[in-house]
Amino acid sequence: MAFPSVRALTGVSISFEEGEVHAVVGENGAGKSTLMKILGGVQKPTAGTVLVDGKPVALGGVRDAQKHGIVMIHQELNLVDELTISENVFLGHELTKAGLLDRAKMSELTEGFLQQVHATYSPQQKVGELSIAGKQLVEIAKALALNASVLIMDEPTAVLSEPEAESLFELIGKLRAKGTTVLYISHRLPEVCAICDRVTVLRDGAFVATVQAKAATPSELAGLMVGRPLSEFFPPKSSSPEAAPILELDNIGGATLTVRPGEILGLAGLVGAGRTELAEAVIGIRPIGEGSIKIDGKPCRIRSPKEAMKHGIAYVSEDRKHLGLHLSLNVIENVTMANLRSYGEVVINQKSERESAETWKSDLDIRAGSLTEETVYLSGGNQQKISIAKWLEIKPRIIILDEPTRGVDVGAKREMYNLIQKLASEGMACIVISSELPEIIGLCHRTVVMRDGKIVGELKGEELNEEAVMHLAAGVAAA
Amino acid sequence: QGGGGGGTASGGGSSSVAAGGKRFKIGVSIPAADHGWTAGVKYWAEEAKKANPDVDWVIQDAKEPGEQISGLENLQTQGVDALVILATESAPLTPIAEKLHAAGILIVNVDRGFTKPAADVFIEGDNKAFGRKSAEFIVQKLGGKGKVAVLEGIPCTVNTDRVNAAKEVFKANPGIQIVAEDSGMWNREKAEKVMTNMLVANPQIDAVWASDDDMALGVESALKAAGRDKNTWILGGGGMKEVVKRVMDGDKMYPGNITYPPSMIAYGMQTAASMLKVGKDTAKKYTPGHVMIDVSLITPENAKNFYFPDSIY
Amino acid sequence: MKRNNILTEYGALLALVILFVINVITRKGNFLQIENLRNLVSQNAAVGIIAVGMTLVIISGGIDLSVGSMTAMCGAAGILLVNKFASSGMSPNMAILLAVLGGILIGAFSGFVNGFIIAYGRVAAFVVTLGGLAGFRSIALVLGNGGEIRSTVPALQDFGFGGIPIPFVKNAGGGSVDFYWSALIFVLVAIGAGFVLNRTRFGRYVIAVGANQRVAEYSAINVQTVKLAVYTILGGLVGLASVLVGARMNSVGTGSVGLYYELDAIAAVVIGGTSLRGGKGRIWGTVVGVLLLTLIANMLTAFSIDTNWQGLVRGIVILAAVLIQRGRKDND
Amino acid sequence: MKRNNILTEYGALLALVILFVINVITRKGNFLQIENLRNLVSQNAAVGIIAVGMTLVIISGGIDLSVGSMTAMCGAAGILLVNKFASSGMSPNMAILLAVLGGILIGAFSGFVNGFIIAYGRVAAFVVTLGGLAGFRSIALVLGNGGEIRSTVPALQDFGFGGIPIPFVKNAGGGSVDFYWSALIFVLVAIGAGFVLNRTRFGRYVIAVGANQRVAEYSAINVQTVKLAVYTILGGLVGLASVLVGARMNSVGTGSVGLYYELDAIAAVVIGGTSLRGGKGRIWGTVVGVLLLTLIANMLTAFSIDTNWQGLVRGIVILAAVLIQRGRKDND
Ligand SMILES: Nc1ncnc2c1ncn2[C@@H]1O[C@H](COP(=O)(O)OP(=O)(O)OP(=O)(O)O)[C@@H](O)[C@H]1O
Ligand SMILES: Nc1ncnc2c1ncn2[C@@H]1O[C@H](COP(=O)(O)OP(=O)(O)OP(=O)(O)O)[C@@H](O)[C@H]1O
Ligand SMILES: [Mg+2]
Ligand SMILES: [Mg+2]
Repeated sequence: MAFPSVRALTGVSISFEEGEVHAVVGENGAGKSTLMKILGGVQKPTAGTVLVDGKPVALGGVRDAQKHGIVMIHQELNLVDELTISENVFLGHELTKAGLLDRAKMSELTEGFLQQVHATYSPQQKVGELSIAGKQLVEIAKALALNASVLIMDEPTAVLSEPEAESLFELIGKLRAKGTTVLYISHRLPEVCAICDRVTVLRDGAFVATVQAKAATPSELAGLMVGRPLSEFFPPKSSSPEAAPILELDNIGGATLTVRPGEILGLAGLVGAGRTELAEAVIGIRPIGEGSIKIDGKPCRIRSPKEAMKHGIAYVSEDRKHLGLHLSLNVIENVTMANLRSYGEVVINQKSERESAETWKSDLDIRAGSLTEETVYLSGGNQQKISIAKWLEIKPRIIILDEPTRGVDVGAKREMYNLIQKLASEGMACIVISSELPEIIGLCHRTVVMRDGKIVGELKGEELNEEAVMHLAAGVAAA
Repeated sequence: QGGGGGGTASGGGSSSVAAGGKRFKIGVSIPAADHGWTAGVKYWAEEAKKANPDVDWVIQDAKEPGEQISGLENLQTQGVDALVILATESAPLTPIAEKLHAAGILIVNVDRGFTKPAADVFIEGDNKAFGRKSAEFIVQKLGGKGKVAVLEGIPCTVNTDRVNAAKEVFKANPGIQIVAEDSGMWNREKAEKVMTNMLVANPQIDAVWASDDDMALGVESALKAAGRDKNTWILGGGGMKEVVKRVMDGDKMYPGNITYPPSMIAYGMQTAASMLKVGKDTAKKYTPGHVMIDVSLITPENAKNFYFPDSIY
Repeated sequence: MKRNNILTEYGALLALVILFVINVITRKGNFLQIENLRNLVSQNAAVGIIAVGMTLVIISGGIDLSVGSMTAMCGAAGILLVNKFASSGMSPNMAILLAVLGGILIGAFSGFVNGFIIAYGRVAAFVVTLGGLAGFRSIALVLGNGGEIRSTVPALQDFGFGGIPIPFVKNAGGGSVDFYWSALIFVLVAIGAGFVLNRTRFGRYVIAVGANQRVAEYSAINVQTVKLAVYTILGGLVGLASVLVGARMNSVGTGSVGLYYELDAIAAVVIGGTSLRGGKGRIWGTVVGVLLLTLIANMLTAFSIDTNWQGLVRGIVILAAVLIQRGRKDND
Repeated sequence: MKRNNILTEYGALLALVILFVINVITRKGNFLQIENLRNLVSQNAAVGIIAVGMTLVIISGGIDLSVGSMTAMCGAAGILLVNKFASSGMSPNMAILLAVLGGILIGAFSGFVNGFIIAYGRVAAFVVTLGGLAGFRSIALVLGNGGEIRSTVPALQDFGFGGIPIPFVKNAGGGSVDFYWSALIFVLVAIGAGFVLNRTRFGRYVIAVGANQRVAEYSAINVQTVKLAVYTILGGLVGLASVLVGARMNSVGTGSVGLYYELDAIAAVVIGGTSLRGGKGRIWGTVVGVLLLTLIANMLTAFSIDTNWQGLVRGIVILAAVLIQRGRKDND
């Protein structure tokens, strides 16, 4: 499989057995999605064949793949915001009665699929109104409706928080019992080891190994992925800084918190807890309502990202494809987008622009064919690095990282953690919004937990453990 | 195809004599056919072309003045000996005409006159007379008293000339009341809609002054549809064959019409061709510089003189 | 926000109602005449039929600038067909029926060509149909030698001005008032299209393709076919409309018929609340948009607004109608 | 794949070169005349200047259908200004200069109004400028009372047909051949816009807003200001172009000048390879597009193509130019 500038896959041969849960792992850009897209009929291989039940099949399109029972849940969401959940679930295979859409029947069935994924939405709700996680659940419901014999899930848990992920695993278990083959892609190696039967590792588009999941440990898999052993995952925490708070939020939609220079503050919570909304209020994209914001102890008004930037606040969005990056622009243009003024008030100094991009490329180990490549062609992890570079460019004093490691491979994750540590040690205040508890625990000095837009608790030091966070987030009395 | 010969012997291009075998090239520039009358112009231009196969004709049209100017420039670089121009608008085409005239090209201006003497021959249709005569006819037919609806055309000089002249006449007759006025864009469909709305708003309309026969036919449709074709009559203009036929047949709805023959373009082309053939300078000695084509009132009595069943218009 | 939502949803309707009431109040004498109301529905029936098809195209994420020229072309062909059939000894009604079908077929084929280049040639709809705007007009001019093509079948015009009598209503002269065929067809087309859009699988696909083409592809929807279909349907409706126009005029001026229909139709669609970005829209809104435009023209004549000023009034009304119903986050 | 990329990138240029060569070969006698070549650049200078501004608007994700009407309005105002200034005893050149500035200001203000409603009123550009198409024409007609507005300053016309002599070149009569001011201004405007688009911060923002408005917002770019700016710039360029048109005609026909400029300008932009979806585009492509359209018109005259057929030829050429340069994944 080749794209204009890269060879995405070379000579990969894997076989999947009936009723197994088979994980495919690898670094960002290893070619996992590309391989799966070939199976899903979305991309055509330049060479090679796909065999189903031992017979070669031509997968010319999604419809062909579905004919052979192959259904794919894509890495990026594929739903029509304007349509309702039920309409999305049955998109492309609507039920009809006398040539007309049988809405009642589809609604009823949708209700059932939603229950299977433990979602409580009404089938009549517009998908556009759901959070990313909610959409992901709808995606899974949509795949269930197709009654697949081979179900491909490309990073389904990337946008789910723990409880939802758990219910997904339960569902996968049920599917396996029914004889469905599940191909599972994830960067969360512990869950891969826990729920899968076998694991195939890809590196640079080539096959590395297939191992029994139960016999492997996450760090072994990580080693196979990057081609060398990986040391300790989280860098050691520095001691909590004592400096005066740099940012104080008072009653922003019910949330009150402070963060100090050099501090890494975790913002935990279940999906839809309102963390993103809070962050967007801080940078002036949403109204802050009654509340107030103080910086360096002085009250200030922030009504736009521009004003936020003036106060040294940067926000790296969780939704890098739609809010983080200009996918049709190249690496350089994206990296300097927020900080363009410092490359020239009127005329841009393209040379120094390129030099900065070079620096970020090597500092963050961004893997791109060239700096003038459109970012749409980069893998998710590399896109994430670019959107972080874009905000580090403005040399912020406070950076809010919303799900910074979503869809990012282990190697890059480690680099990301190191980076955040380094930024903090240089005196930057870092707010890390994350749904991955290990990350919150391993990285943050202090963590506040949100539920329904409000801060429901604060944990630090010894009291900061997964159980405590979960209890607060889910609203069950703390142990 | 030009025969062999000539070559170096004949002098500069523009003052050429009808030397043996020299074919003249004449450009014809007209407005795009966006209503019946302009389509008639195109038709008559083609007729004149057919009638003069010994000349290389290049006929081009334009939707707006800028395009027409460009077209004229292109004709110049192709080395035309003469240009017959029916301007989309008078004043905007004047500068380029002056320039081409200065470059030695014979210019025949048809219908819409340049604002400066840039043409060798100007063949004019008298739009003010069109407006005046048609309005006078209405006044006279109504006995100086009645309700009139006015349908204007596409906003441009021609329209303004006609409408203003007509309104002056109406104004001079206090018994005449203009009860409705709107533009039918010299378009049958648009005129039908506008008239339909006028009829609803005005329970009594005695006569409709429509500045073009396309619109007259649209008005008729509207009258018929509203069942008001008995009490209202129409005066269109342009001498479209259908309408002339109706006048000829004594149709009550069309008591008269005003000529404004699109064939004037053919006359202009003929003039240009024959002037080149005898030699421009010679011909200019006896060709009138200004020809006014009579705008005549068509009545049932004289209608057969204006009826050309084979014409497209 | 509640208020905002109602305006977003029903802004155009509200604008129509307000203008209507203004007319009722200020034009006591003549506005509420049954003929006038009938005219409001019928005068733009042709543009309305086209606008309904345009709504589908726009919802699918496309646009068609060629409909005006296509109207002239199909209308010209339609009249030529009527003449031909009638002169071959067919009954006038039969000839008209066949010409209507012929017009629809020619239109559908033209739309198919547009759609084919857009869907399979992967060229922006705007450009393809800009080419069509020039091309179809040119074909019409060639057919009519630049002039008018006239029907030789008087029954055609009777059809154009015929209709079904509106019950219990008499006009000033005591005769019955007909609800024109064209208006009736417009209403039926709108109902049919609304039905297709909201109740059928195809309608759902049109929305999906317009909302997000990749999602549609990944959902095993044949995006190309859907696109091809909407342009073909629009073409067919243009063909239908063109024959209705030809019937009413008993002729087709090949240089003049259909001028600016594309802008009128698109304006009606947009006024009706369908977003030019595709992915959502409503047929009833388009109908409201058409009625609004017709009502404005009706008023301009009734109040004898100077022709020079009319464009300004029209522009402002279009803008106002869209402004009141814009969503808070809406933008192109 | 390589081949495809070259066509995508340089398809329009290739089309231009091919047509050029065809002309050179078949029209030995007159095509390569210096006047003819000069005309190719100058004839659509006004549309070209507008198309350059339109390129920025389209890259920013917008569109402007009002430019034709705006040309008439600004042109009318410009002529009125020249007359006024000259009659107040100012030197003709000064009067012209001030009128040019006045035209630009009026245009910029009109563009500002468009942009303001689009950016802050959050209404689709297509609709706003559709309103402008009707509205500005109407204002022009009111200014000119439906007819022409004539300049009383002969120097205006001299300016319209004046220019700088092309060095070393003599025409048939031995005189110098002028490279018209309008053409020169077109070239300068294109170079300037190319510089702004590719080298300046503002240009980058225009691209960013067109590529993804929300990402631009999150990147602390003032999206509204950028939109406002591109429409204002386009308006100013329309004003400039309108005075050049008026100078060449020494008058402005308020009902006819500028008709279809919007379609010509948009066609040029699209032929030049700028996508109507926004987010990317190129000024040089637009210049090529304008030259291509001019060359086609030039050829249609030269080969004496029947006027009825010309639209078809034009439509096909537009389509072909776009077809050869479409990307593999490109679609509207
Ligand atoms: N449409 C495309 N055009 C060009 N290159 C592409 C395209 N899609 C993917 N690639 C490249 O192919 C390679 C494999 O990409 P792929 O999306 O399969 O990676 P992945 O393993 O799924 O990574 P991630 O974990 O980040 O999702 C990458 O180098 C990527 O940049
Ligand atoms: N565009 C939207 N329209 C309506 N509701 C929304 C929208 N975006 C978010 N919400 C709702 O607002 C609430 C808070 O969402 P937010 O995205 O801030 O949560 P979060 O804690 O960041 O969770 P996530 O992990 O999903 O990002 C949720 O109930 C969500 O469903
Ligand atoms: Mg992937
Ligand atoms: Mg979030």
